[in-house]
Amino acid sequence: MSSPETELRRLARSLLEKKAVDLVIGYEKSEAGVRPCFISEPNEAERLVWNPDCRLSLVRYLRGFKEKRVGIIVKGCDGRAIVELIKENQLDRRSTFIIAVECNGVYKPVKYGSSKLGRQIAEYCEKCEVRISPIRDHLIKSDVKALERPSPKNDGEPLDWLSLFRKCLRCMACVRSCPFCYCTECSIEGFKPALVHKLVDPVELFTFHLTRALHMAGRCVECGACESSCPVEIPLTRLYHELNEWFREKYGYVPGVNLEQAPPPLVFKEGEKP
Amino acid sequence: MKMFSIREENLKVFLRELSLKHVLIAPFKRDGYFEFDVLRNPDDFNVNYTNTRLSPKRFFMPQRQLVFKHYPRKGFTEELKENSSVVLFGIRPCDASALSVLDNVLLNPPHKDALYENRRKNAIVVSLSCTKPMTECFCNVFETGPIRGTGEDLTFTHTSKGFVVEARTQKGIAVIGEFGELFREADGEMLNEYNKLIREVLDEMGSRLKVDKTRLIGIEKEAGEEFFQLNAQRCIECSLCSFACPLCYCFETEDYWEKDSYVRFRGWDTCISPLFTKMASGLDPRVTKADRLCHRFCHKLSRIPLTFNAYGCVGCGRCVSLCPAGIDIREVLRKWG
Amino acid sequence: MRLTMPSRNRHKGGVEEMGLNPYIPKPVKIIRVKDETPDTKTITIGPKPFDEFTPGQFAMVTVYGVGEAPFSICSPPSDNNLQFSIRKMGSVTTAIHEASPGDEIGVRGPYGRGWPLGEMRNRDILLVGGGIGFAPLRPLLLHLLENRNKYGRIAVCYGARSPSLLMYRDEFEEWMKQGVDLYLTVDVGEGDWKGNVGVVTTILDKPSLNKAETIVCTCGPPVMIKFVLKKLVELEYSKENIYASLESKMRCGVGKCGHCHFGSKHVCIDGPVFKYDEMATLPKGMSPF
Amino acid sequence: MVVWKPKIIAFTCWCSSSGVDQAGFEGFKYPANVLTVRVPCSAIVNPSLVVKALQEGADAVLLTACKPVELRKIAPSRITEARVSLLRRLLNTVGVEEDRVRILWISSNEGGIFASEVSRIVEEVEKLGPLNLRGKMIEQP
Repeated sequence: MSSPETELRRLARSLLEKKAVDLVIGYEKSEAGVRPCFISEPNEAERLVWNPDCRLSLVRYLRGFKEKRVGIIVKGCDGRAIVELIKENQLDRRSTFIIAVECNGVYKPVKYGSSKLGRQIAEYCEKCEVRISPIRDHLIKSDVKALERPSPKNDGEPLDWLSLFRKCLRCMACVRSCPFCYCTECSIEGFKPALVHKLVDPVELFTFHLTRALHMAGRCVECGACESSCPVEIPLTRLYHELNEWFREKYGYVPGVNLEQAPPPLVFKEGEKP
Repeated sequence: MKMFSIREENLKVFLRELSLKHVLIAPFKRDGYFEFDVLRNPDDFNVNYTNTRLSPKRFFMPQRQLVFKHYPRKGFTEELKENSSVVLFGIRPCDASALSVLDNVLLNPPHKDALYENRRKNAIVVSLSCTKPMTECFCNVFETGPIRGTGEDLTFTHTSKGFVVEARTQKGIAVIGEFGELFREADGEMLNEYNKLIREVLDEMGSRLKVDKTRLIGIEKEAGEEFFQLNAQRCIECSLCSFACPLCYCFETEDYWEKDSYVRFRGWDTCISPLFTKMASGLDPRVTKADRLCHRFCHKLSRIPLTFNAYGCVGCGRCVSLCPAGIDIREVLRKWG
Repeated sequence: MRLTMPSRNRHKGGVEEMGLNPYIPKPVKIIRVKDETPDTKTITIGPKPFDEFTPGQFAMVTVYGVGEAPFSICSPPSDNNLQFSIRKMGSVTTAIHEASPGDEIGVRGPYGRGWPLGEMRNRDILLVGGGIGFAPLRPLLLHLLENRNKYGRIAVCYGARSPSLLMYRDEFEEWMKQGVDLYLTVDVGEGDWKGNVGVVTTILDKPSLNKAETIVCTCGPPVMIKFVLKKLVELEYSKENIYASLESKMRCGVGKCGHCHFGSKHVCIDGPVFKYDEMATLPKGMSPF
Repeated sequence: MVVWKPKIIAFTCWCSSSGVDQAGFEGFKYPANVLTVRVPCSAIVNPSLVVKALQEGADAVLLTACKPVELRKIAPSRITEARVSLLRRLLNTVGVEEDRVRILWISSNEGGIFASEVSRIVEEVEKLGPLNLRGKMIEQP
């Protein structure tokens, strides 16, 4: 059995050679680690890599290639995001070739100036139960044994969210990296008068994060794109997880697991008990 | 300039004395990474840090800053405050050099940026040399480190026998004079170690990336579009690179009515944003993401040098490490440097 | 974090008085508002917040609480008041359009490099304008007419999309009386328009000037400037004598904010008037070529 | 000494706002620190606006809506109820007391109920104390 990486390259090459897709979105090696790459030539398929550093969800790039047939490499959470996007009519299933790779968790990024304490599995991966994309055209099994997951941490210890929000720069990396933030104009900026000012007033960070959380509720697939791109390491996934829990308790809805199950806010029926 | 030395155990004493006379700002660890803040207890200071996650630019150009207030029928008030003297201790040479570049840009006559100058003139910048540069760093390219930068008043370098202190400006000499009993003239042995250290660290960094910075000028002509288009596909258009950069100085202004007066604020802006050059008429000289990315790199490496006679990058490596999409300015350097 | 002790300096504003903060505008009153075209108004403000300026320079106009934007000064330096022709476009211009005489606005300036008056001595001068782009040319034209004997022949080629969008229509006769060769054109004729129909490049060959020695000043939408420059070179005007006024988003006007930094040039310091060869060095998008 | 009084914003839908008016006509006494904002329907209130109200200095936000059973279509009130429930969960998570956002079922003739409920809520919010988000979000020296 070949390694997932070779299988991935072979698959991407054959897809491109057969012209089944115009483009494969995957990960390539970069100096600082791993970064997204866009492969349109069969020869370039050798650049593709697969390792636990492939953390940024590639799904957000799909909206840039709406007219093209795209092959995309997805982890379990990314696949859930695709499911959810299809439900929201943001994605054409037929023009997307989903290469699902079994994911055993990704590493937390080692960012500038952090003390290097060895690689740690990301917090959101500890809780993850969907390791293979629920929607796929091809499955690549992983031979790597699952990354060591410390026993899922007790969520009981509450975070001081207000002081975490205070660190925020509102650089919008969380918004821009999110698979679900596909609005051409973010509602944070789009209101007239705007919900928050153009320049960052610290007190408005509360509104910003709460509004974003409300927009993510019941949609967030906890892929951790926001959290891993955040320069000040706000554990946003934990916040959105809390709201997803609400949806699960009230409606039994888990985003991105079942293509048939419509999101509860879209099918709110008369007389239904909230 | 003159070389002094201070014993390791005296550093804490020095910091304590400094914090009595000035507002002392130094990096210390919070939530897993280092950040500059007011150091109340000098014991919190630890020499063993690489660099702060975010740049110290915010002490001179805050993310949001009041430009003026205008009271109807009364006129303007402006909050040009009499700043108390601030000491920025433990800033890395690259970030200190960034301040000297900001000086070049913002204090360029005839119109000096008073808001910046007001904060800058009351600040004493004390840098601490990098003896173990990070893998992302490339300050050797722009000669802004790792041991000596260009914008600091005092340079501290950690050697085995204490700190070698170089006074770089009159301000720095004044500080040494103020705490004269703590400092001695550096002896020959120490200076030897210091010089050796400079060579070693530079060699190590040079082995990673060696670029002739003068060749970067005018890169936009040869750079072509392919490279930037490739990276533009990747770019997610957040403003992280500009916000984290120690010398991205572009600012945006915003006017509104607040309580009893019209106010104007100014704050960080980013050239990656599609709105950066878009005019009200809808005309935009930089329409595509590739254009904007090209501008970001060319502005730093070629356009600022041509206009202000200093490079717009100091090689701190923040944008390299923090970019979620892995866009790397070092590629530009390798390719055309 | 509070590092500072507030001490308020109250002052009337304006760069000279303040001597410090270049971002504080000087309050002035709107004296007159005149409808120029359906979407353009010319506001007259006074007293003049600064004494001297070169035609072609711009000033930053603040509407309190709304914002600030750069506008070309369109009255001659000899005038005691200051005029701006402003087209309704964004929030600031809309607020100015809604203003009425007596309202207070803020002005700071003059900024930038104006038209090269020194070069123009005793030479023929051709002004090429398009639509609202005639605003920076008007102070030049009026200045030239005031000092008529110092300059050679003056020709003006002015085009707009339709006759109603031609600005300063009531002044045309006065200009012609003072010896300006005025050529007008519109893209689409309407009403009783009897003049030329076509883009401005179609009338560029009409003025009879000493082409090698003529200074050409042009301003208009970027695409117009592009074709005008092309045509001028075709008509054998000397490249060295061609100038154009460009526009850009600006926040400070003094070369700090970075919004108008194109190539190695700041539009606010090195422009808005650029020479032909300087424009060639500007990056794609900003350069009219 | 300045006595702190809670500031409460009430978004009242058209039906319940006539209930609020009725409380005024009929002389029911209720605390004056409730500012009402009349909206066409409670379901039109974007939860972001509730958050924004808290950010701008409100100590509590009240939504008054028609009783679901009294409506010809009951969905709108249910939607509001669901939203408020979600928002309360969110506030609870980030460490703001969830009781600062409430929903009240007020019909157009229930001025008395409105007055008594509001008095009760004001008392409860007084017990919670000021929210002071600005103070919490801006770093203390």
